[in-house]
Amino acid sequence: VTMAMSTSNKNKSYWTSVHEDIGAHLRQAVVVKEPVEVYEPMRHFVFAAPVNMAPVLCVAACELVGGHREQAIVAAAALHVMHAASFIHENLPLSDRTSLIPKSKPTMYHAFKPNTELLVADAMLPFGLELLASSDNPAGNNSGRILRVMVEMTRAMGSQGVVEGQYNELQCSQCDDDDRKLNGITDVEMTYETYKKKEGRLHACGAACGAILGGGSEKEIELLRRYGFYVGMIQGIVSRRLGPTEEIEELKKLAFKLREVNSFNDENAEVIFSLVDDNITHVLGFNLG
Amino acid sequence: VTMAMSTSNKNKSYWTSVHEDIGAHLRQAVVVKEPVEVYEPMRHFVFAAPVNMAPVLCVAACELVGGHREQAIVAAAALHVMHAASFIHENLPLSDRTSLIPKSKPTMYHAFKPNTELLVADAMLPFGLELLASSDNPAGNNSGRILRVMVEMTRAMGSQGVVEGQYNELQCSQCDDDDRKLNGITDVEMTYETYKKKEGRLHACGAACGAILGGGSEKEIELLRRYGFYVGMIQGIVSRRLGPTEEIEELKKLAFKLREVNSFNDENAEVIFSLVDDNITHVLGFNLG
Amino acid sequence: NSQRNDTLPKLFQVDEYKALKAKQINKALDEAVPLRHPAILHEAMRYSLIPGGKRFMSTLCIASCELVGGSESVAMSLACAIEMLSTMGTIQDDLPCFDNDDLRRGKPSNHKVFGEATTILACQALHCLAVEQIAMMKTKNVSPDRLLRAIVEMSSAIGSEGLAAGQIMDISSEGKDVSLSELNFIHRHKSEKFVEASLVSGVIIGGGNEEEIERMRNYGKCVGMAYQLWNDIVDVIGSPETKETTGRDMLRGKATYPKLVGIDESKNYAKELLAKAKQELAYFDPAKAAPLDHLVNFMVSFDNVN
Amino acid sequence: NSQRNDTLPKLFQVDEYKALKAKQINKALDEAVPLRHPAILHEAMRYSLIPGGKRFMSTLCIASCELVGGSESVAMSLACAIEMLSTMGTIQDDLPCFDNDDLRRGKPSNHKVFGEATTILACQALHCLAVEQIAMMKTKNVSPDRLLRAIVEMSSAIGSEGLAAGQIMDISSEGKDVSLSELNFIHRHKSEKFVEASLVSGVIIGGGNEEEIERMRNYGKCVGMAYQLWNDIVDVIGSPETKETTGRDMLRGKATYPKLVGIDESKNYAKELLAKAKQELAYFDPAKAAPLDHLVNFMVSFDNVN
Ligand SMILES: [Mg+2]
Ligand SMILES: [Mg+2]
Ligand SMILES: [Mg+2]
Repeated sequence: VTMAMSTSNKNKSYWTSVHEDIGAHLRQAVVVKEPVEVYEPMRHFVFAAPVNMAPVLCVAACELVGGHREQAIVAAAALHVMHAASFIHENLPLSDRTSLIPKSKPTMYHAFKPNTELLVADAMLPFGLELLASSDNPAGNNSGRILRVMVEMTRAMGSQGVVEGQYNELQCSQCDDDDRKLNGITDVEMTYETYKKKEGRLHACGAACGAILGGGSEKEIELLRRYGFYVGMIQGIVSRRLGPTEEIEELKKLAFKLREVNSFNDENAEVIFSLVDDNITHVLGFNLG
Repeated sequence: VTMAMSTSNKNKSYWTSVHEDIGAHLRQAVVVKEPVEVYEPMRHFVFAAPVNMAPVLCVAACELVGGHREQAIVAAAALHVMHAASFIHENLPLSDRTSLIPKSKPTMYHAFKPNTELLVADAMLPFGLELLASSDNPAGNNSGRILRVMVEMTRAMGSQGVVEGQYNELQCSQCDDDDRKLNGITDVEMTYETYKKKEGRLHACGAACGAILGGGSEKEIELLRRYGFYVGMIQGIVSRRLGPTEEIEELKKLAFKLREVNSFNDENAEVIFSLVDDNITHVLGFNLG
Repeated sequence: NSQRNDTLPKLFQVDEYKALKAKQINKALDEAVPLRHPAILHEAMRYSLIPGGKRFMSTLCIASCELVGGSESVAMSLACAIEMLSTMGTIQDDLPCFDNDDLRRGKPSNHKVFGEATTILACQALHCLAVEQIAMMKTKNVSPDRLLRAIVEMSSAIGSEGLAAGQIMDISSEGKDVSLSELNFIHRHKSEKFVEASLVSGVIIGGGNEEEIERMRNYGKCVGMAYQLWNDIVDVIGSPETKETTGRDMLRGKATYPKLVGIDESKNYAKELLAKAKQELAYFDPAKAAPLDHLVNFMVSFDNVN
Repeated sequence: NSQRNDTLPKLFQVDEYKALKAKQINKALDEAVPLRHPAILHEAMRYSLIPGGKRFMSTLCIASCELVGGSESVAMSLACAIEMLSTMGTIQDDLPCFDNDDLRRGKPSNHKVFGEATTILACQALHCLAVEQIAMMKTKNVSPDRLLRAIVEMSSAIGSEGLAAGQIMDISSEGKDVSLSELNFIHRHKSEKFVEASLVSGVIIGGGNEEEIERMRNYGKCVGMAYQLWNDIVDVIGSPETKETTGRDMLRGKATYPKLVGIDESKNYAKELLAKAKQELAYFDPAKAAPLDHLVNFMVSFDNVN
């Protein structure tokens, strides 16, 4: 039975098309050239790193504030590349412990020795920044926005963002229950702090960067940053299978509340807020279901 | 505080060492040679495919029945390579639908176009078989066992195993609730059949192959096959976040029961049965937690 | 060696031989892929396999097995495996991400009937079944190490050292100028290796010794490459029977031998290869070699073409 | 050009200049990395950064910025970024998966104090902070596109077109015979590019025009490669001050210029590079170029070495 395309299907195909456009950009931006020893590992990890929603949020936020997709697609690709560096770090087998964050999953076999993998991670952040800078137009009159996005990204990835989250996670995994009691901190509290800093900061950054590049107002940028933060928090909870379901529902309510206070075009807003709708994310598989 | 290594830590480091030995074998067996166009995508997917427990089960089963690790490590690597083919298939963007199994997660960006990815998958099964055959000793007097393992693997991957599971999953995702009611089949039943065929068959195969290669008796082979089946079933349920927790507990009980009826050396048995112990799998991250 | 043709039994009826073998192979395939559960998946497997093409590769395999004294029953499982593998290739070739053909041999292509996802699963299932066919051969006359060797031979021909490698190179050279050495790589991997492996694995399970295996490998290399050249040439000047050029390769802008070195040069190279093939075959008993010799004979006289 | 040295103000006190700049850089770094929460992570960042090495690269950067009329305050953020990036490199170099050094400058290496995981996180944090330093420069005199260009310059020098690429090649050539062209690749990427980028980015944010940027790039290429040769040579024959050979490279079986072409040839190549560097520098006002000229002067007379 052929049916008219439902809203839900329209939203699905929107997110799918954004995801695919970012993938296509990565495919042409990250190529294996000579010397193969350098560029093959790099390409491997860019495409082996699991996806998160920060890049698609970046594109959607850009389009929501009236920007064009091509204004945000490179930034989205850069976000993924930088995230790939964290992915390598988290799975690195270290000599004084099995992996950076022992409780994370050894999801893959290691394609290279630890020294190569660490160097590839080192190359990712500068590569992401170079990629981002390459989206500046020849006249250079977009430099201000791109520079602002660079600050957003390096802050999100740094010691007050993802790195802090990873550091928390590390502490969490190292101290035993007695230590926690001693410090009066619970496992859940510790974890909450972790995904606030890690997934929360990263997704907030993604949405904010998109809004900046699309030419959004400061109010729009901050509203979308907050929305991205909630999306990231939900992803953090769901991907760890920790934290009560009520918390997820609470975050979804907060996210939807943002829609009510916003001044966006209604149809476009419908699309971006569908990311916290179960039916969409289940199909997209972004682990928000 | 330095403490004597607990049993739990001993088990952890056993599984970690098996995992790392398989990875090391894959690293030297799957290399990027000329033409790079062919071997780079292949290496990418071997190492981008998520791990499952069938390969480590293969090695552990071999050692449990008195075999040496090197007798099973190549078969374990081959199992991972073949599983990588299924991974590619499941994530292939098809023109008449977004991915082979729409409900699966678009976990990564596509590194290549669909035609290349499909061809890489095509190359994986023969490559796994060639790898496996290469473990035959020069005298060729192990050919019988290797041939038997090949039959085990191709059956597990074929139309009565993983492919059937994937086909079920596909049907599951395509029919709506009305169809299900019409056929009198519930979503849970359908899913149960799926992971029985997919994860169940694959892990059963892994354990059985290890036992065969290690020179286990027919009784040992069948017992370990059953154990692998339970492990795979648990992984199937957990990874889909479907099915009630009681079912997992039931499967764990069944798995532990096998330990009681077996005639293995107790210390070695302790190790392999630790795979259904929460503490171990949580740390190993094999999603059985 | 040019006299060798005359020493062959003139009375060998190649058309009858081909028809007989094809019939037997079809029967064996029908039994090899029963309509198990899930039925639609197995229907998808059978749909393109039975009835399939001319069974050329599998007939070559039976002929090479019998050449060294192996029985047809021994060769039949292997022949079925070869048909499964080659069917798998044609099914995939029709997919939208490849040639996007809606029809194959006049009927809707596999994915048009079953959908792409099921088609791809059916291909993997055929692939697995093919290997199982060889490994589970119901005979006590073939040792496990020979079965293993035959599996490796076929695996190598279709995998990362064979068909798949050739196709990936083919794809990645699309829209580029292909050099002769690149075309050789593609032809060798996409076409020659499968012919070679079909012939060699026949000799392996037929009980051939190392020298026989080596001779058959050389023979296979020549015949395999000549077969691809024949197809390249026919694409331009038409087949002897239909006299119609297909021109498919040209339409798709594919690199072919005639395109790179011209028709005459291509014909000469093919003739050279077939002459060399005859030399290798001369090592075997002429009476037993007759089927093989006749089977590839259609390629001999390129001048008859058009 | 050999006379050029004489036209330089003789009275320039290079040691005082270096000491002064180092002091200012240290002060700026102390402010740039406050002990924020989480404290141990920030301690790990500060531990190797303050006090660090001789601040050679960052002093070069300030000198090149001032050369084209930029102020020291403009250059200071960039200088801090350069120190963060170069510290990050030395921290990682001590890790067990690289040189496995327990000590650096007489004190326990970073991972010995904080553990490998925290060390690696501290490196990423330094990396991010370095970029933020440049982008957030507290000055209205530098346009966003110049800041962006400086970031790209430094990123290229440490990433897949620079340091990281050189190190990966270095690792993958371990235990192999390294050709001169491979060694050139490694030296150029591991050492030369960072010197070049430090100098060029200084000119960029100092407001230099395209010609000045290009001259400084050529100058940087020569000085950078000469600096690596100097280190290679000192490893064999000892430094002028200590007269002690370190021999670390030899011990580790590393490919070096002296190993591949001999000491004399290495010295000659270095001299050639430094002569070429002087030519490029001659384009600028001699008085303003004095600091740079004196800063690299320690390498000029290789004959003083031992
Ligand atoms: Mg076709
Ligand atoms: Mg070093
Ligand atoms: Mg060192």
